[in-house]
Amino acid sequence: MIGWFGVGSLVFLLTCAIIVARTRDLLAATIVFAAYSLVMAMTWQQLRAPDVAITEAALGAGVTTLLFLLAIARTRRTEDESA
Amino acid sequence: MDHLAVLLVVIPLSGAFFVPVFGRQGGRGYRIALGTVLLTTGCAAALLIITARGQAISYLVGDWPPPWGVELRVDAFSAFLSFFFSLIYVAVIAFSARDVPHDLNPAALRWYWSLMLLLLAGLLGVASAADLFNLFVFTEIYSLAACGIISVRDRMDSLEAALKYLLLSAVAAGCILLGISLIYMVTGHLNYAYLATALPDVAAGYPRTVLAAVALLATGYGMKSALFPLHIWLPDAHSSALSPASAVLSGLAVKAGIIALFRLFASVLSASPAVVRAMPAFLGVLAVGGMIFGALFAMTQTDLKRMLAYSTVVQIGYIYLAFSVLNPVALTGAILHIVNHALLKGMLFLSAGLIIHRTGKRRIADLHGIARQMPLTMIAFTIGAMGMVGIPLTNGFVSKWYMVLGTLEAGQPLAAVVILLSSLLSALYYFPLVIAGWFGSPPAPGQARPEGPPSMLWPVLGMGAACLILGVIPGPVISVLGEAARVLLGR
Amino acid sequence: MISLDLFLRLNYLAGIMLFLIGLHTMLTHANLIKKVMGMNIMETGIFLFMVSIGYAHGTLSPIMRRGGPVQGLTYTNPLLAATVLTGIVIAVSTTAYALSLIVKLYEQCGTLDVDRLEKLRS
Amino acid sequence: MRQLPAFLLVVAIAYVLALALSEAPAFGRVDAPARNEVMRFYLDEECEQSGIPNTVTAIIFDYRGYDTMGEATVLFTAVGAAAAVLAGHSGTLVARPMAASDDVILRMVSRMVIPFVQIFGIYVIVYGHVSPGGGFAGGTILGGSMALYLFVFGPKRTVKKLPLAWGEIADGAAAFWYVLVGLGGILLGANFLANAAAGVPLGVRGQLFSGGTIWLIGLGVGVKVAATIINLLVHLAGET
Repeated sequence: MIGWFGVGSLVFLLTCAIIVARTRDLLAATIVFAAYSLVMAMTWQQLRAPDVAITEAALGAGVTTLLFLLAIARTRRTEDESA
Repeated sequence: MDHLAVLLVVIPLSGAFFVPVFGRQGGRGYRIALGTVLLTTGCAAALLIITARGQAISYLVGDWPPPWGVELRVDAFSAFLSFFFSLIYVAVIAFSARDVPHDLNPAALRWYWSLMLLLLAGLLGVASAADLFNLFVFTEIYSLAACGIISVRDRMDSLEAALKYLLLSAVAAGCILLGISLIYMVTGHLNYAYLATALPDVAAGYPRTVLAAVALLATGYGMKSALFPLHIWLPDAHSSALSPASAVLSGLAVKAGIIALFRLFASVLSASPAVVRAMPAFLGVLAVGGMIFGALFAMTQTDLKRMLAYSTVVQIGYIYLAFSVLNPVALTGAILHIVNHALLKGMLFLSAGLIIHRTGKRRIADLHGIARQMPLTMIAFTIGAMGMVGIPLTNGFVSKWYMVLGTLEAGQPLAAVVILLSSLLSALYYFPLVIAGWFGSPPAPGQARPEGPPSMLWPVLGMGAACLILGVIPGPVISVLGEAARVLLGR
Repeated sequence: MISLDLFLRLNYLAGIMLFLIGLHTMLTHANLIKKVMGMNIMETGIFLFMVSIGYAHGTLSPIMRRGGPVQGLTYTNPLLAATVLTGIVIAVSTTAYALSLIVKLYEQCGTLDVDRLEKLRS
Repeated sequence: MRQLPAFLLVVAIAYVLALALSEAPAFGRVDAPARNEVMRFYLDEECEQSGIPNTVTAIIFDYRGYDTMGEATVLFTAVGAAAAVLAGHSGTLVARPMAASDDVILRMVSRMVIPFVQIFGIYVIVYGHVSPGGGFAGGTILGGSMALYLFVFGPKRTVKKLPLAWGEIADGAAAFWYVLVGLGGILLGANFLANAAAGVPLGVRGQLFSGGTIWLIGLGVGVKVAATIINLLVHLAGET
């Protein structure tokens, strides 16, 4: 079995995904997405795929977050465009 | 000689890598691109000569035999398509030399050459793939490059179209990857030949998983090739790109999804009877939708390039419909139509590009009497329109003839009727344009403009000549293709 | 029909659900950056699914110790790890390109909303 | 407007996938169909013959090296397309390049940290065939160190230290390096990207210089990924 840790991280992943989909603040969504990617990397480590985990930690959690941060810095932070 | 199979992909890739390193000055990027494309064409021609007699090259990259390594497979089908694709590329690259530079800044121009070559490499890679994951990787190369050559043109509508295309093709890529992983999950293979042997047993044990995987693959590649309800990205993308880019996208890039599905179906999925029953029928119904609705949308367009883009949706429908009856004659017509449509649509977009380049007009209503200013361009456009409708002596007639014959032979007269009906509809939106162009009165008769420069005219006229040659003497091509179709259907 | 067996495949289920959440975000949200986030969730969902296919209970990661494999132990499927690695790189490339398109679009139109872009164009 | 068709599509895909999964092999079975002779060959072959302890790296850079070449090309394509988009200044709104940070602590700490991160990145690249990691992860770490520099000292100084043209040249050259290694296989009388089959010495298992072309390719990929990442970030930061 994958154990309680595994089940817990799956639940965490799903929660994070829903939060990313729901929150209107793009910066907050980016940070939650970074946490999501890190937990995803841990899950893959638990599933005995260390190469994938290290790459996800570097690319998914690192570079993707940086890209989102830069894009938000150059555009706008919130989804609402009432202005 | 077998190394040609991998060089076919590696040459355009190397050219693309060279451009940012060596092509940083002025016209160098163009020269690198043209040289690369000519080399690729030579390579493809040699492969076509080798494989034309029905013998296929199986190349083991890294000397690892399948199922462990990646196998490339070049048979008459892929060699034929590769040859014509690179030939069309020569014309488009030559056309770009004068058309593109004044629309782009130097950095974007450099990447334009590079992305064009990457697109070609991706297409040729898809045509020669014999491994599911390798197919996926090359699909991504060509999709990203296709978005890239739309967005090099720094206008709002191009950027938006490129983004829409990119996001939808990411959805398609997700479906494809999920389909591949489902297939791998139950078979443990990625190589086509091994999948084909493993699939009959697996399909008995896991019928729903196999069907779901096939549905996902068909959705993904259907989206990439603009099959009817999934075509929503195409009109924006193809009408807002630079004209040579539109020619390549509409003529070649949408065909990659079809090629991938043909190959997959022929070499893998036909091993499972349930799939053979379900998938072609499904594709055929969608194809009919595309042929009817695409034509109706094309009729209502006011923009020349947008109309040509909707016409592509219709022609994709023909190819899928002819494929769906699973008859060698119809399949011969379908493969020939891939090439014919590439030539015709490429030529139409390039001549539209010439008209836009010289006059700046792109509304259909503004094109009255354009033939008095640019008769040679208009001759090319007329050949293209006639080919699209399927008038005899053009190549479009030959492929439609074979498609109709094949559908009748397969006992599906309804499909034949749809093909004829859609041709009639094509006539309704192409001919008014041609008639107005030749016989309409120009709005301002005083300002006569000369034809475009020869370096832009000869590629267009060359493609027109190729269309006529293929239309008048189709014999040699048909004999090669008949072989290819029989190999594809395994008969 | 769909049976309760689904719950014995919790990892697969999670991967598929992430795929669907991402897909839904991508298709329904009007904000472009949010769409790209949805794309990333969708892709990581697929990767989770693929890594889970490669896993088997009681196996080791496919890195041999010095002196070769330990007798009697098995390893997870290295082929899926390799394909997922490729997939991750492709996903990041797509994200980077999509975000640069979005930044450029924002510079030209001042909005991230697809509906507003649609209005601006027509 | 957009909601209903999207929802229907998602439900349809969910139904298809649920049907597929309800009969698919259960999770974590040691005798799952995918665990066949193909997988076993990779593992057995690794321990018998080739000198690469990390099987995943061996698959990426050797058995399926052609796919990885395609993957490097996808990265190259993305950078090219992004660079082409962001190269011109045609926007009506004023581009807002990222500002540098003036925090002293941040500057000092990153000055100290960056060399170590770079050394770690190089370590992950060159030891990719022995331990987890490899060209992609290591290149990302290497690129990440430069990204830290970019974020702290701003794009202007970054471009002064590492001109964009260099990044582009490194990108193209490293991608071509992959092709060159592949062509080396043909020159040695074997097929494209051949490693042991072309007679490349594999070296002693588990040591730094082992695994034949895997080491060479990994190095190229590391440089390529690092160049790609810094190019992308600089372009996106708005200093072009």
